[in-house]
Amino acid sequence: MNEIPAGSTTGEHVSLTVPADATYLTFLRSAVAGMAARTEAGVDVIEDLRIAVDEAVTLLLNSAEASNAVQCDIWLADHGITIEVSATAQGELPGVGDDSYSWMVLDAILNELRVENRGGRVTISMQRAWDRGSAPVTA
Amino acid sequence: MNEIPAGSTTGEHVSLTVPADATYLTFLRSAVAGMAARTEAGVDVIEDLRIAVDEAVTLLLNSAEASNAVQCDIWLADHGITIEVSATAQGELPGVGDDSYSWMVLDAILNELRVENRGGRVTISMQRAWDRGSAPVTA
Amino acid sequence: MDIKTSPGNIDTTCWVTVSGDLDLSNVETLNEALRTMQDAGFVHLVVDLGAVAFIDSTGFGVLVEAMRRSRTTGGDVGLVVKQTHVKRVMEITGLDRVFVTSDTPEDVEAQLIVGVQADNS
Amino acid sequence: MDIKTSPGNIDTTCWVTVSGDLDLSNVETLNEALRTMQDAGFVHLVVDLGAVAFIDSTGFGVLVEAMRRSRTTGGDVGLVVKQTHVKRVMEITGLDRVFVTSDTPEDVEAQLIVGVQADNS
Ligand SMILES: Nc1ncnc2c1ncn2[C@@H]1O[C@H](COP(=O)(O)OP(=O)(O)O)[C@@H](O)[C@H]1O
Ligand SMILES: Nc1ncnc2c1ncn2[C@@H]1O[C@H](COP(=O)(O)OP(=O)(O)O)[C@@H](O)[C@H]1O
Repeated sequence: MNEIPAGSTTGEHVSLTVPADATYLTFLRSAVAGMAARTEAGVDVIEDLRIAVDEAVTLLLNSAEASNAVQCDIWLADHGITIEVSATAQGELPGVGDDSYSWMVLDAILNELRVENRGGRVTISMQRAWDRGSAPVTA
Repeated sequence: MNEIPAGSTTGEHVSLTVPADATYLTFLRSAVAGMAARTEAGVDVIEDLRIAVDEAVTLLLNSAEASNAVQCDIWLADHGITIEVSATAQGELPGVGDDSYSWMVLDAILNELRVENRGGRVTISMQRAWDRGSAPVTA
Repeated sequence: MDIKTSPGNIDTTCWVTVSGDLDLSNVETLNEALRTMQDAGFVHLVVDLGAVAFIDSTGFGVLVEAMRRSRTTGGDVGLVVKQTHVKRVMEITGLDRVFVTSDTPEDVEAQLIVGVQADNS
Repeated sequence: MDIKTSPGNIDTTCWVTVSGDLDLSNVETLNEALRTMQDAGFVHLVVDLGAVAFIDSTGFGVLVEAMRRSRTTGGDVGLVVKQTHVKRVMEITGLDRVFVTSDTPEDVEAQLIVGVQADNS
């Protein structure tokens, strides 16, 4: 297995801001899949990342103000991808860190998963490495 | 022909920041096409917008610093779309406003086309309406 | 997302074929389609996810709700599942032990009719 | 983008079939492929754009350069064009009057061999 893809994508960063509207989930899933396709990630990993951004943004949308925007940042690294999604949320984010099904899925498919709430702005940070088995590496 | 699409997309805004790298042209074309597909724009208009963002960003890339980022903003309005692409450019942007083929194409397929250079940051603003013939409405 | 409904092999059963992407933006449409079929008297629903390109936990949430409604009337909801990534989400959430599943609607319907219960242990 | 080359019906002619997206990120690959065929002695090039999903003025720039090189040796470059949006860009830039075009490679090759010139007036 190659250590680094032929055209190294290390350090590439893309940032997307979209309306806090569920009809933009497709847009974000496609963007994340498009970014992952630039790397050595296999189809299974790309599929997992599609689910990851979707579940995370769905959590944000459940409490984001409708007038708001969701930001999605994607960084490509040597052996993995980092995705950060954030929005201004109203109160606590339901389903985060608890035993919600969204969280269960996120926790299973990612290597790292973190939530931060700074002054009402909630950020979900996710990391996934390429070279791991189907069971997650415990963070 | 419908005046406003069923689910009005008026005022929706998406912002994308990508590396100043030609391998991101596909990403931007897909993003613009995806946005346009949310509206009542027909396939011909969507195809024109794909070309528009590609030609405009190609102009920017010809003089953008490689370390830089290209920003692409897309606004949906009742009867059209506005796309703005910008980057920090080195010196004058070659091919802008002159008789380059890129410019010729942009000028023909858009309703409005403007270039601004503010302190080394070049912005190309483009507008396209849905309801027009194949000949451009003179701006 | 596209939803098609057709009568099953026996008249208490309905097949619901879903295709495309299923997420927060359109789960309510699926929810209403399933409710409509249940209100029309169909005891068993065979939901065919074989042509679904994407489904997340919000999508499964609607299927779980429909399953609960059907079970209160002695019926059930079974799923046609083919894609590895759909199976994967079901395994992670434990849904593979909640739903009767198979890779053809005929087979799911047969299991529902004879009253096979998913292994809920 | 994918490029395939194959010999034409006569031995001074080569067919170059391009598919996928053609833009600033990969025009140089096409440029090299066309140069290689010209260096190998092919006088006429039939470039088949029928399966191209996207092409912009950077892509056409490379085809214009190739056409200039071929014409200096008494040859020419002809294009197979089918898609409306490709024709549209050619009309806007006037390229439809520069290149011999048709919707089959056989027809483009036949025109190149008998020395048909595009209407350059
Ligand atoms: N939205 C969902 N996404 C994924 N799995 C779900 C969802 N809703 C319910 N489930 C799964 O269905 C199982 C059965 O649901 P239910 O009978 O309601 O059990 P519980 O009493 O644990 O909620 C749950 O244990 C869970 O694994
Ligand atoms: N990159 C390009 N994109 C579109 N059209 C082009 C491009 N390069 C050249 N052309 C077209 O090809 C025509 C012929 O090219 P050329 O023989 O070089 O003419 P000119 O002397 O006007 O440059 C030009 O008039 C122009 O219409």
